[in-house]
Amino acid sequence: MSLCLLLAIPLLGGCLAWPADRLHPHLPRIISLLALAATLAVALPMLHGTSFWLADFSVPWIPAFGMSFHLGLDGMSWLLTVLTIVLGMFSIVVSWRENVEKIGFFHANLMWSLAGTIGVFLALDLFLFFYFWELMLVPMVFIIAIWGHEDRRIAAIKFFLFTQGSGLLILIGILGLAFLHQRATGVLTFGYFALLGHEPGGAAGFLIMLGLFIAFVVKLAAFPAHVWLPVTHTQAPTAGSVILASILLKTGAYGLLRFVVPLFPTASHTLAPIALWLGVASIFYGAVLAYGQNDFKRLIAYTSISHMGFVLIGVFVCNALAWQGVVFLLIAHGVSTGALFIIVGALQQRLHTRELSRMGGLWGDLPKLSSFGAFFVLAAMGLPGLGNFVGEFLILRGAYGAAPLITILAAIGLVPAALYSLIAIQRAFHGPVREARAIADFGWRENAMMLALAAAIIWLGVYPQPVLDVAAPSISAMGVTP
Amino acid sequence: MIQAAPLAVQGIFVAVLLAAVAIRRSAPLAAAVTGVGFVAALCTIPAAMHGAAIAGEQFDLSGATYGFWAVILSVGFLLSVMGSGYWRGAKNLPAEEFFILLLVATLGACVLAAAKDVLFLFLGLETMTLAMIGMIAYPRHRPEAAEAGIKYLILSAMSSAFLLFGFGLLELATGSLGLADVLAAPNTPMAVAGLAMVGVAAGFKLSVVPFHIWVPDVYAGAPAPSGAFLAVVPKLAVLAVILRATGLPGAALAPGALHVVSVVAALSMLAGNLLALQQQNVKRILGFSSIAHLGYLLVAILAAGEVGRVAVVFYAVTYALTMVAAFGVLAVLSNAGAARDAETIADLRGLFWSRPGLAAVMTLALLSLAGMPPAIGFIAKMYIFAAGVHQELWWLVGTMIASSVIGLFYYLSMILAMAQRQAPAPAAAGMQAGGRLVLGVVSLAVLVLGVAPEPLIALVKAMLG
Amino acid sequence: MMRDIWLVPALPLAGAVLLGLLGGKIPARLAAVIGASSVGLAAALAIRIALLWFAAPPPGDAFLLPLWTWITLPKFSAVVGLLIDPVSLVLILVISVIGFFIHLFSAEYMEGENGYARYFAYLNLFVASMLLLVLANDLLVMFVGWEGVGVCSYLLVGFWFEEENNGEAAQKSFIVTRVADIAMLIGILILALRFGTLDISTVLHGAVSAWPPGSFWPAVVAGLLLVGGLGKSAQVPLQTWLPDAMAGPTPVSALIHAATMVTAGVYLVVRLHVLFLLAPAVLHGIALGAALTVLLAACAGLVQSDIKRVLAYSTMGQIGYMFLGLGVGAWGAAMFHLASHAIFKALLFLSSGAVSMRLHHEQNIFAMGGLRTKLPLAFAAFLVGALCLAAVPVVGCGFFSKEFLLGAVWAQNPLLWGVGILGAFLTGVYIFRAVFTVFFGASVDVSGAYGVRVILPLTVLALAALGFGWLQTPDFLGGANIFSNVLAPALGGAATDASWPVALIGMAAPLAGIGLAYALHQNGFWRRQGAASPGLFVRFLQGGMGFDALYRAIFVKPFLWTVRVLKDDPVDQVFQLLQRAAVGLHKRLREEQNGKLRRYAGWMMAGSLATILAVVFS
Amino acid sequence: MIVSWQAPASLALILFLLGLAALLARRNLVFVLMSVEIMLNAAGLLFIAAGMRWGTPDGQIMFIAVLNLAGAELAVGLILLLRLRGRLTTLDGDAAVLLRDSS
Repeated sequence: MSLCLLLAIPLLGGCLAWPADRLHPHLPRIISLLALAATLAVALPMLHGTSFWLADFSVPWIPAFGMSFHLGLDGMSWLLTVLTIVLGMFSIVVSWRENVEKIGFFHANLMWSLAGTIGVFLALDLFLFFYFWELMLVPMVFIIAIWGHEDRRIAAIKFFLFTQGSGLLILIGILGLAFLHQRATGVLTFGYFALLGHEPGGAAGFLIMLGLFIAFVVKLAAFPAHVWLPVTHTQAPTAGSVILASILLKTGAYGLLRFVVPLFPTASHTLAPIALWLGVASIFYGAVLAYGQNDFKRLIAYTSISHMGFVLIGVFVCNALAWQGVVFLLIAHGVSTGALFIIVGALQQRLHTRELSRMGGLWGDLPKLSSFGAFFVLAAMGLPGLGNFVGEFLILRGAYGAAPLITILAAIGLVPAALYSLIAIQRAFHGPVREARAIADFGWRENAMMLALAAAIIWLGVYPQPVLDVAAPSISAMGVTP
Repeated sequence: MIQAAPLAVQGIFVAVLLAAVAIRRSAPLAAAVTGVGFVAALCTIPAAMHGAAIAGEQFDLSGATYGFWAVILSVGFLLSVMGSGYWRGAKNLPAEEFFILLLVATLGACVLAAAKDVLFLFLGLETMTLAMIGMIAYPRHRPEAAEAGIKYLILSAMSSAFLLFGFGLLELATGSLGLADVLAAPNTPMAVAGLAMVGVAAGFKLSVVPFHIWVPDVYAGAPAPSGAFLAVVPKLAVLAVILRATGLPGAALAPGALHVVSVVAALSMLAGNLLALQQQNVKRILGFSSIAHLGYLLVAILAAGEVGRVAVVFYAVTYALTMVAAFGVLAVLSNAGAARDAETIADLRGLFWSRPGLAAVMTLALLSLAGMPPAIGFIAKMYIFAAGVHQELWWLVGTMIASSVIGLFYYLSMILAMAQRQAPAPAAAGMQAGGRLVLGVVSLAVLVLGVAPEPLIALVKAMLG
Repeated sequence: MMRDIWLVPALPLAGAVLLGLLGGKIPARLAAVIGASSVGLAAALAIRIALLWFAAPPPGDAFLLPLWTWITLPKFSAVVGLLIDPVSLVLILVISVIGFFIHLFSAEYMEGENGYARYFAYLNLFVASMLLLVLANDLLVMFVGWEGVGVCSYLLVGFWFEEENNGEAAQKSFIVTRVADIAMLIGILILALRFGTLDISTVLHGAVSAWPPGSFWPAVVAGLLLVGGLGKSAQVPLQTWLPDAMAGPTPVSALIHAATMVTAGVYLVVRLHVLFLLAPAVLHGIALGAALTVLLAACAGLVQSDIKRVLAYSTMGQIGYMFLGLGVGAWGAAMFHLASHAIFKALLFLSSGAVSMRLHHEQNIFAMGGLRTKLPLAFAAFLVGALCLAAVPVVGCGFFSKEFLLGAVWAQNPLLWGVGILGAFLTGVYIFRAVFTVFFGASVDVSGAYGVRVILPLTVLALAALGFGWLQTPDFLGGANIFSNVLAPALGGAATDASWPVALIGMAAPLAGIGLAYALHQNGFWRRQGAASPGLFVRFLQGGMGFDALYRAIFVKPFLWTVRVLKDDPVDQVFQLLQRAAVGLHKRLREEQNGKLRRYAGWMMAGSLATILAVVFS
Repeated sequence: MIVSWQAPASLALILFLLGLAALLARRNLVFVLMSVEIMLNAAGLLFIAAGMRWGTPDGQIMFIAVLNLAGAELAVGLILLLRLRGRLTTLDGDAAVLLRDSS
């Protein structure tokens, strides 16, 4: 039942926040924050379950198709759910001082998008998963389209078209899978467990898997399906960028981990070489393009593409170590990239520009912002001792046995990572002061957020074992070689 | 004859309305009588269904027919309520006759939906069409309405001629005017040509490619409530006939004809969405969108089988609800007395800030048309995909994906236009309680059925028996 | 007491965190106190631990303090732990003690700078990372420290961030070492895959039992790890970053780019010498590369005009000597040279910093002169350092360590020894070129006086430089073996001494060099060299023998070209083509919607006929 | 005189095609209406021919229905034409293009 609460509280919170701005402009924020806090309070204790599935809830939904409203929580989805909730709270706090029009509706969309994302992480019925998958996008489109920056229209449309268009492939895939399963067993069901272990063979199985793969890779924004991401991340308001980069991208990886590989072990094995090379291409392509960007947000967006290349590699080498690394990198990347978007958002709020060519020498004016900025850039670069490194190392370690050449190339990809990281620091925070400005550094609210995120990323870096322990049962259950 | 009571009730109310208008000209009264008529007809449906099944020659009084009647009558009722608000805006335009036409057109549609015989099929069709021409051209101060009326008149007469000629050929080939006999015609060139001509006429009413060319002009010229009727009711009635025809034993189409229908479906999906791509007139967009949606429906029809048939009805209901909602928003925004309706994207601009409720309804409707959750259109589209995948109509499914993606663009463009942050144009119309009521009911249905579609699915299954 | 070893890296780390968090809120003086005292305490603790160690070495001559489990997974685990053995003990002493004096020096040197607290935060963080690097029991933990020192180096080189050049130098230093680190990471990955852990002793035991000497894998792994070491230690061919890194504040150069971080490569090889012994080919490569580095550094050092660049090349060269020792398996000698070099090179940098402090941060030696009398303390300190660097017999620690080292080289490979002697000669020339130019001749004006925070470090380091060498002396000077005895449990016994003629040549070479430098100073050659515009060859030498240009041509330019080509995301363009195609179709189709009834009727008719015909004829 | 059903059927086909051709050829909306009527009547004739062939009254019933429709359609059409002429002062079908997407 508490699984339903995880969905219901943010949904209702959104509904309450919508009209609340008529009473007081801060009320939607407070309501949303409280709702997320309540969700977190529900989520946190759920970890202490006895069985491998921490919680499970199932009622029939559309019996005509054997679809049920089936939610389940295991370690991996618990981690991602908590990440969603926590970063959701950050995304609310980050726009606390901003003058947001229609603030109630803004928060309603934020909450609904989070609810949809949580649904994606919890759904154990394929169609329900797809339902949440589509559902989480709609409010996000609104967030981009209404509260985004100058090119928000294009960004929203691109985001919508790419993710929706690829979403239809998921629909086709799961329908095909269910019907094939029906043909084989006589039972029409979209249940995850029912379909697990019944991989349709031959071309049909491969094509279905390919459809799902494409959709998830689009969401993951790996090369060459990344084109929606830079403009979307750039144009979204800060809160939207945080959710997009830190959480929504993760649903693609989650889909690959939860569905593609376990449901189609043979077909995904066939596809693996291509997927691995796509991963390598992502790493380099993202890194090279990140280096060339002048828009700070766009730069970070491209770094995401680069990092998701590691994720793709990790997923498709199919072993427990790499998968541990993937889950870990998802979390660490969520934290570090979220922090970076918060920082760039704060910069834009202060400088009214995102262009690196108009920054430079900010360290003098904004020492706190700049040091946090440099910290998180280095974290994103994979500095050992910080969270992202653990994820990347485990992926590389896991991948090395299976695909040495890919692994070596991916490791070499860490060099351009250093290039774009340093050029970002150089162009934004270091270098000569190009424009005279009178701007305020981080206040206590922003400092507190940054410290919390920094603490998280350090904790992930030096003591990752608790997170690994939580994810371990899920991963060993997914049928990959240990 | 309780089984045909809904038809009778409608007929009676046409007479009552005529009498009422003759006695006292009052638009609200006419609207009320019309509304009561629809409700009364709807109320007789359960009773009619429980009457003993009769094997009539002229009418097919099966569960499916009652289901379509229920939908058609509900749409008629909603439009009567919406119309009463809409026409209030036109001060010197008497609106009573609109309701008469509405009632007559609905009656015609019901007859058509139930017809099992060429004569009644024809009578129902033409009753509906003629009344509809009146509805299209109703605002006499708008030359566009007259132009739309004349275009529709001539082109639909032409399609009627094809229909009649086709049936003539079929009769010539079979010697019967019963639908079942006609469709089971021997595979002679004459019969096939006749069938094809009937198909052309059906294609015209369904407005699929290549018979779609009239759609945007007529939709744009018609006043919003008429547009809603035009977009929904004839299609429902024709679908009812098609569903019946394809359900008949021995009515399986030849593979060649199936290929033709497949091509028509694919072209409709693509052309409809492509035509709407950069369109600025919302009514035209909805028209183009209806072309594409009928293309999707053809996929379900082609898929046949149980899943396909349920998909057809489910999608049709979804389509009806959604189109009524979309046209309803335009109706509420419009002033019947003005030179034109609020029908361009510019008219929708900033709606989120000026009339958030209306914008929410429109958004929901557009999401539904786009097949997005939480609207019912999501489930409906899933149903069609399910039918297509089940029958492995891969090329059609692929085309559907591609065209859906194109469609997303303009649906979203409209939503984004509504979301634009700029000083909105002052809303033209004042209070339209009727329209709002309709919108409330419809959007609630769109939302609730989108989240929990099972009741509707069960109902449709029961109807199709 | 040994268990308190965790405090040694933790104290500077705490200082860094404290300074980072409080940053601008505390007065500068307090920041300096926090910065210096945290390292000072760590140094005191290190000394205490060392004394205890010498009093009673723990069983096995190693002490492992496991701290916490970092990662435990079915096929891989890593434990964070600190390992004290003679090697790490020597290094933590060097790092913390020299680090402390450099902090002290910095407190005065950096006075009045913006970001004073930030400076100390970085410096503390560096010391903490460096201590972690040498104390790490696990290669992955070592890698944390390894990258940590790299980042601190980056931050400190770019400390004066408003200068574009500093930023570029900082980036260069980081990128070049990063490239090397990736090779090291791949080596680590291979070890992790092979042994399931990166615990150093496990890995080494595993390697010895799994791999026969001279086989393929140890060579690959050792080679890859070596690349990491070469990068950090600025050895050919990854040396290019070090001269540029002199853009940072001088105490930073003293600490990072002379005494500690750049010797990490040496430490790595020493720590893993068991593995390297399995790969004789790699050891040969080390020796060869080291010889090249020695020569290159010496030649480049001859023509530099920036005093810090002179010192940078000398660092490169001295580390080259250490690698030369490593190449011949003289681990102890390399370690001894490492320690002695740390002392005298820190001294040299600090005294050069002390000089430029009084000359408005002037670093060009030709803008100096005659400072012998104006800045006697700096002169004395620099002179001691230079004597050590040149390895003038008996005077300083440099002599003893180089003697020890070259003796070992001679025993293995006289040819390499010859290169070393040549290098020693050139070293004598170029460092005394600097000494004569800066401190002799016509004098320039200076202002101000040194405070105790400058005087004390210079004095202590100078005394240490003079005295340290006596821990390990050649036979003809007493044959003390204190240092090598300390290291013996970890690295095996002391190397044999060279015979006296060899030693004699070794002693004569630097003296000859100094003599040449003096002669050229006397006839004004150096001054003329400084005034004249450099010729092609000199410029070639000044630029580090064209490595920069080469790398720019084969790495930087292609990369930037790729960036430029891809800037607008070609994949995006492809998708935009699709969009354009859709819009084009849309326009074409809407052409037909021209409102004309006849046209519509024609369309309908055409469609009808087509349909009918298609149905009839299919 | 006994006429075979083929003759009226052929006539119907010819009339139908004539109507179609006229529809395409004429711009004046009155003539357009007339050509539609011709097409409808052609269909009616075909029903009669069918009735002839099978000896049933169905065809004639259909014909009456068609006739009714044709009349009704003509009435509505003419009303609309009048209104259109009042507004646009033309009966040219190609000139009544208030509703269109392209020129």
